Amino acid sequence: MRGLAILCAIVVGGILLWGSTDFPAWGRLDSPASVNLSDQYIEHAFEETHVPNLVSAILADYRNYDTMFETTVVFTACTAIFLILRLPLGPLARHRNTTHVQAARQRLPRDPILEMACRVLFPPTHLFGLYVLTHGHYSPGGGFQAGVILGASFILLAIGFDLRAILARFPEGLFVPMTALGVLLYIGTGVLCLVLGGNFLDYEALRVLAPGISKEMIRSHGILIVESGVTLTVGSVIFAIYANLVSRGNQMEGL
Amino acid sequence: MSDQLIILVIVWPLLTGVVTSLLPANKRLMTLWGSLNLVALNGLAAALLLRVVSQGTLIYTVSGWNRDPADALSLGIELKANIFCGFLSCLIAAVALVGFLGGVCTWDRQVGHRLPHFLALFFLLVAAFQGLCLSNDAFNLYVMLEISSLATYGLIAFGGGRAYLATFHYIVMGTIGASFYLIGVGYLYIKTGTLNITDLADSIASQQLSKAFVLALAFLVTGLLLKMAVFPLHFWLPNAYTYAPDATSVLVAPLSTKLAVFLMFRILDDLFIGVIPKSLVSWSWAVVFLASFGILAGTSLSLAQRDLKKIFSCLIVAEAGYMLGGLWLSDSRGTIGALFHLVNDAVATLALFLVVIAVQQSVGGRNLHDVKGLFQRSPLTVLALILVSFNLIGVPPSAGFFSKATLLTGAVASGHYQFVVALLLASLGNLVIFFRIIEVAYFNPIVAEEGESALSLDGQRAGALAAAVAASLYLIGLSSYNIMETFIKPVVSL
Amino acid sequence: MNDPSSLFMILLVLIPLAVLPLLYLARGNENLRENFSLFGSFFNLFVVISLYGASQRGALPELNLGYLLPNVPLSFQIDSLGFILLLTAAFLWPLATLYSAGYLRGHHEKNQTRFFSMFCVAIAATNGVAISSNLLTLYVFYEILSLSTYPLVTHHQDAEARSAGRRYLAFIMGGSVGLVLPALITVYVKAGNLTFGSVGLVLQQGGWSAALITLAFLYGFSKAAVMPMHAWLPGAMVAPTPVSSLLHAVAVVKVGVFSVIRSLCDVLGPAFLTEHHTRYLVTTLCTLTVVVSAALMVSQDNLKRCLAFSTIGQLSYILLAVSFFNKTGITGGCAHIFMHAFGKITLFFCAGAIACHAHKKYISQFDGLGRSMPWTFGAFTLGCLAIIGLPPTGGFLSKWLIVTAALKAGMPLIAGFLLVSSLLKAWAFFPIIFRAYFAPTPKGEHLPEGDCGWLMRFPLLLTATGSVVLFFFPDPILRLAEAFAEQVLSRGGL
Amino acid sequence: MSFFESHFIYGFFVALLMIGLYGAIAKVNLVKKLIGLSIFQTAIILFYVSIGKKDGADIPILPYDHGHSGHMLAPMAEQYINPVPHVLMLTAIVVGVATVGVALAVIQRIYAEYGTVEEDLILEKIANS
Repeated sequence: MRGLAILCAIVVGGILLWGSTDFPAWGRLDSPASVNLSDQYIEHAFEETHVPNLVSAILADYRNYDTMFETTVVFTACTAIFLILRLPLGPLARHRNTTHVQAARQRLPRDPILEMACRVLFPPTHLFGLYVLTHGHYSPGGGFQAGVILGASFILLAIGFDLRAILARFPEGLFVPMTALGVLLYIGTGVLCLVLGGNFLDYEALRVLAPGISKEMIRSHGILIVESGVTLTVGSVIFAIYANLVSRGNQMEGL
Repeated sequence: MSDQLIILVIVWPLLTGVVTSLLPANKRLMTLWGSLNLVALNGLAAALLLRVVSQGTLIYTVSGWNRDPADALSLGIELKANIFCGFLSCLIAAVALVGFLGGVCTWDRQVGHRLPHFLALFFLLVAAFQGLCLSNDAFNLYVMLEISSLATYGLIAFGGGRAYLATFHYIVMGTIGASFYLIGVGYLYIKTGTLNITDLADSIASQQLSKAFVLALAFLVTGLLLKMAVFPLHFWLPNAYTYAPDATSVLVAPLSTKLAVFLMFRILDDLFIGVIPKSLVSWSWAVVFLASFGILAGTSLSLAQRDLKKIFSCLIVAEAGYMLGGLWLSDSRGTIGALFHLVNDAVATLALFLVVIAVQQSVGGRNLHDVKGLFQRSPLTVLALILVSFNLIGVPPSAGFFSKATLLTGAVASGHYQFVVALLLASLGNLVIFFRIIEVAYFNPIVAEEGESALSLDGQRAGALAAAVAASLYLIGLSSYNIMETFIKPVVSL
Repeated sequence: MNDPSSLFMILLVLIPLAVLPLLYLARGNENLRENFSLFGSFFNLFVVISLYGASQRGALPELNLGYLLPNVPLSFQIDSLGFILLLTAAFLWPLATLYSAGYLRGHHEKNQTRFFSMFCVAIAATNGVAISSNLLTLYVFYEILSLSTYPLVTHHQDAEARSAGRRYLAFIMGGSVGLVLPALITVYVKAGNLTFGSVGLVLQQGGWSAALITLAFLYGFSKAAVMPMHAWLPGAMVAPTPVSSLLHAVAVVKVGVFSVIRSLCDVLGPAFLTEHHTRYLVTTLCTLTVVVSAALMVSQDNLKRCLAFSTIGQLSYILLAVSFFNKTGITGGCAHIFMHAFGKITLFFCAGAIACHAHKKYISQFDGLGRSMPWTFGAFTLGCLAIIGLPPTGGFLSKWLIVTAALKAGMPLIAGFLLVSSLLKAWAFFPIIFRAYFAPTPKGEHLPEGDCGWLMRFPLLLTATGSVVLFFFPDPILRLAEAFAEQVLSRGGL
Repeated sequence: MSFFESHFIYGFFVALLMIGLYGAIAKVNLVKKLIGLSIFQTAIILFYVSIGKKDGADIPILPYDHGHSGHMLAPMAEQYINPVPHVLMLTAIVVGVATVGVALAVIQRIYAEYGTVEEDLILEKIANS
């Protein structure tokens, strides 16, 4: 197996290197990738969408169809993990796990300093997440990044306290629907555009609802709407994956 | 409005999948909900096909970004439905509906409380298949490939037991395959600066076929070979499909590898249009050789199995070889044959896995010796098995005969005699494989045991469904000429 | 569009199939079921005869039911050779039905409905083969025939039937898929169509490939049982005797010979076979089969096996005669299809009657049996004369033509071999007759009282009479055979 | 600029890719396999991002002055690097994360099933059972 692996790696690597000699020089301004489409994006994206962060503009407008499926990928992974790991909760299991957690508590005493630190960090993290989302138009950021930060804030709490404590406040019945709702928000926006007479995810069609807004600005707002959907999904999915992985699917005991 | 059909075909199952995950795990509700949505999807796909037939190829720009006026490159992501895409889309919808209905009877046994998540993934998978079929963007195809893979991982793994390890192997191979595809796209992008398949094809045609393009082709093809499970890269497939829950395999097995074949067709015929036959003849020999070898290997693997589901899974490996070989024969008849075989094989595999469900439901096992006496217990199931086996052996007038005949015609015309030999040997191998099963079912009447419970209604229903699907193979076979002339020939540009 | 009168032809396939649901509905009532069968067979006879009348007034139009492959439609037309096969099947089907009813009831066989249904399918396929107007259509029906006779061969569903069934499938399907299909595809690719009489296959380099194609047809249609593809035939003797009569007289072997004649005369054509000298290959192999099978016959003790070897020889007579490609030869060969059918079915009916009534399968047990079953053995004697080729039976005429043709073709050696084989046959048959009539009944042996039941006696007497009648009134058949000979030879080449 | 200077950057991605591929195939520990797979995917991301590079160009975020009218000069293509690969790689990263997540869940189940994550031991157990 090892020999085969080395052979594979060398063959693939060798072929790739051989092919890369055909590439344009690194960083050349006139390489095909830099002139063909990207200049159009760079020069016109802002005037067409009013979003200075070109990555956001392309991600959530020009190639928003990809991004919709990207969100779906996250959702799919979450559903797959649920399907694989999540165990049914009978009343008996609940009881047994409660006692188990109590036993674990006795062994591992709570740490007030750690808990307080997490408690204090939690709101600013949230705030930062929201900032990254809303400011994604102007600076590095956007829905995915914001979602990851939000999800991380919950994971922080789950680590500082334990999984049960956080699940008591942020129960499964809340964050699992949220994973779907985020995707629904995204797809719903697309379908709304469709219903209003445009193509799928063509934000310009939304102007029917808000006639006062220029067609560039409505694209900018559309991007914000779908990015919020992304945030919702990614944030809750990150936490859902964490909660299932650390508890082997029973969502009882944490790490 | 009819222009929007193409996106609806993708978004409808997507939306259904997302909403399904929120619904309660009520079997009756889910059956109703799922079948209604799939019927709607079938309607949409049929409407799309009609639209494409009447008005020609449909190009759709998502988010309304039309082509850039300056250099006429596509700014946004395009969807494209030519006549074969429309046909394939209908096929996907139909297979999904039948597979769904066939799988319902296994829910109590294998799905249980996980029903909403299972169905959510089921629909997401259907959406991803539709997306794969209709997208005209090289990178978007990667995303679709990955969604379909991820959904498949989940759907297979929850079978439990040995399914976990099989899934892990699938994940490793699937990810490497998709990554190879991604490398290929990257190599194309660095040389052309665009991702739209039409633009890429123009750009490739206008440039010299340099090393990077050849490599891009090589990596795209290798990636898809992994996804198609062609012989030396096949080992993840039989276990994964065998240990998957029945309700999963009935959707995944018919379509998954076939869509990889379709992608390969698009790469050869849309992307590198006209380039392959001229410059890569020596390659095509190598690939056809690989395919021939794969056919024989798949068939002999299948011969060595005793578990019905595994026998059929190994056959998928062999069938992948048929289509791969057909695509690379550098003869238009080979390509037409491969695409027709794709249709035929999807239906045949669906029937085979429905038979597995029927067998499992009516005798409670799926080993070769469990089939004993099936002829008396569930004649419809055996009828389905017989009909499908004729198809796979290539007995006229089944669809399998005509796809094989067309493939053979292409192979003889282009002088790939090793492919001819492999095809014929595989047909004979299929004869042995299937008559071994049928013999057991036919020659070993069960001794009427005391207290033998009545036949399960579920098994009978699945058997009837399988027989209906198998019978449709003969309809396809009899109209094969029309299907090839109307739906396949116009899109093959070789 | 098709001529409406040509739609009449399709009745030949539809009538036997239309009987199927009736049989199923009447499965509880034996008499009603057999009446349906009989009714179907008489209707079929009526249609064949009326078509024959129509053809005497002018050639029948072609019926085209849509394309199977480019340039290859599913099409039907009856020529004189087709009529010979059609008449054979149409005359013998009612008799075989009557006889089967008697035999199956006498033996208390199970699954009689399945038996009669499959019999109908086999007849439908035989008619289909007879009226096909291109090789692919013929192949379609040929395969249907192969598969529909499998349940007949394995009717007893025991271990012996199982191994016989395996062998049957291996040879028949192996030949058709492994040899005929590639040959068919090769001809199709090289010549562009498969219509009988207009193929015009031209090979650039002859020699080996011409020989391979000829052999592929000769051996691929393995129902013609040219050695060494004959091995399925003696094995298939485990089937009930009516099946053996179907296999050896009416349908299966005749279809095999018919298909070989079609492919040699109407697809490859005399010009091709002569130019590449491959017709000598056919002559040689068939002569070998004739002599070897006659020699093997002598040593058999099981009557049905003995008859099986005789069939193998007779089939090769037909092919041998055709391979001379002179008018006498083709006429004799084609007429022999009909003549032999009557003789051989008589012998099988007798063998079945003996087995059913006296429970004796081995020749060595026949001592004195002729005295207690005079009718049966009278018919048996006539059948033997027909098979050996002695007057006053139809077999004499066709064999006379064949020997004459050998002399005309300048192959006296072959004529000598033919006479030797006839002597060997006489050596095999006459002792049976002598033993039955003149040998003293062994002590303690209980011979049955009286002859077999009328349901069996009537058909076998009728076929024996038919054999004699053919000696005196062979004209219709000889005319048909002659017409075919002229049609083939007029196509040029010789 | 020599050929080596202008192309050596691609060597990095190839090297990383080879390491990842080797790990994904050769390692028997499933978690290590997964790590190899991740490295493999990361290498591709690196490759894509390197496509976007333009000499002397800035990140593709236009300067935007909130205080004023929001009006600004039309950007020049050579000022900013190609944003497309970045967009693509955002997607690829997410896909990678999702795959790793599912794979970890599967590994966890494998561990629960067989008590080990070493592939050879698992295969042994399967063979014995």
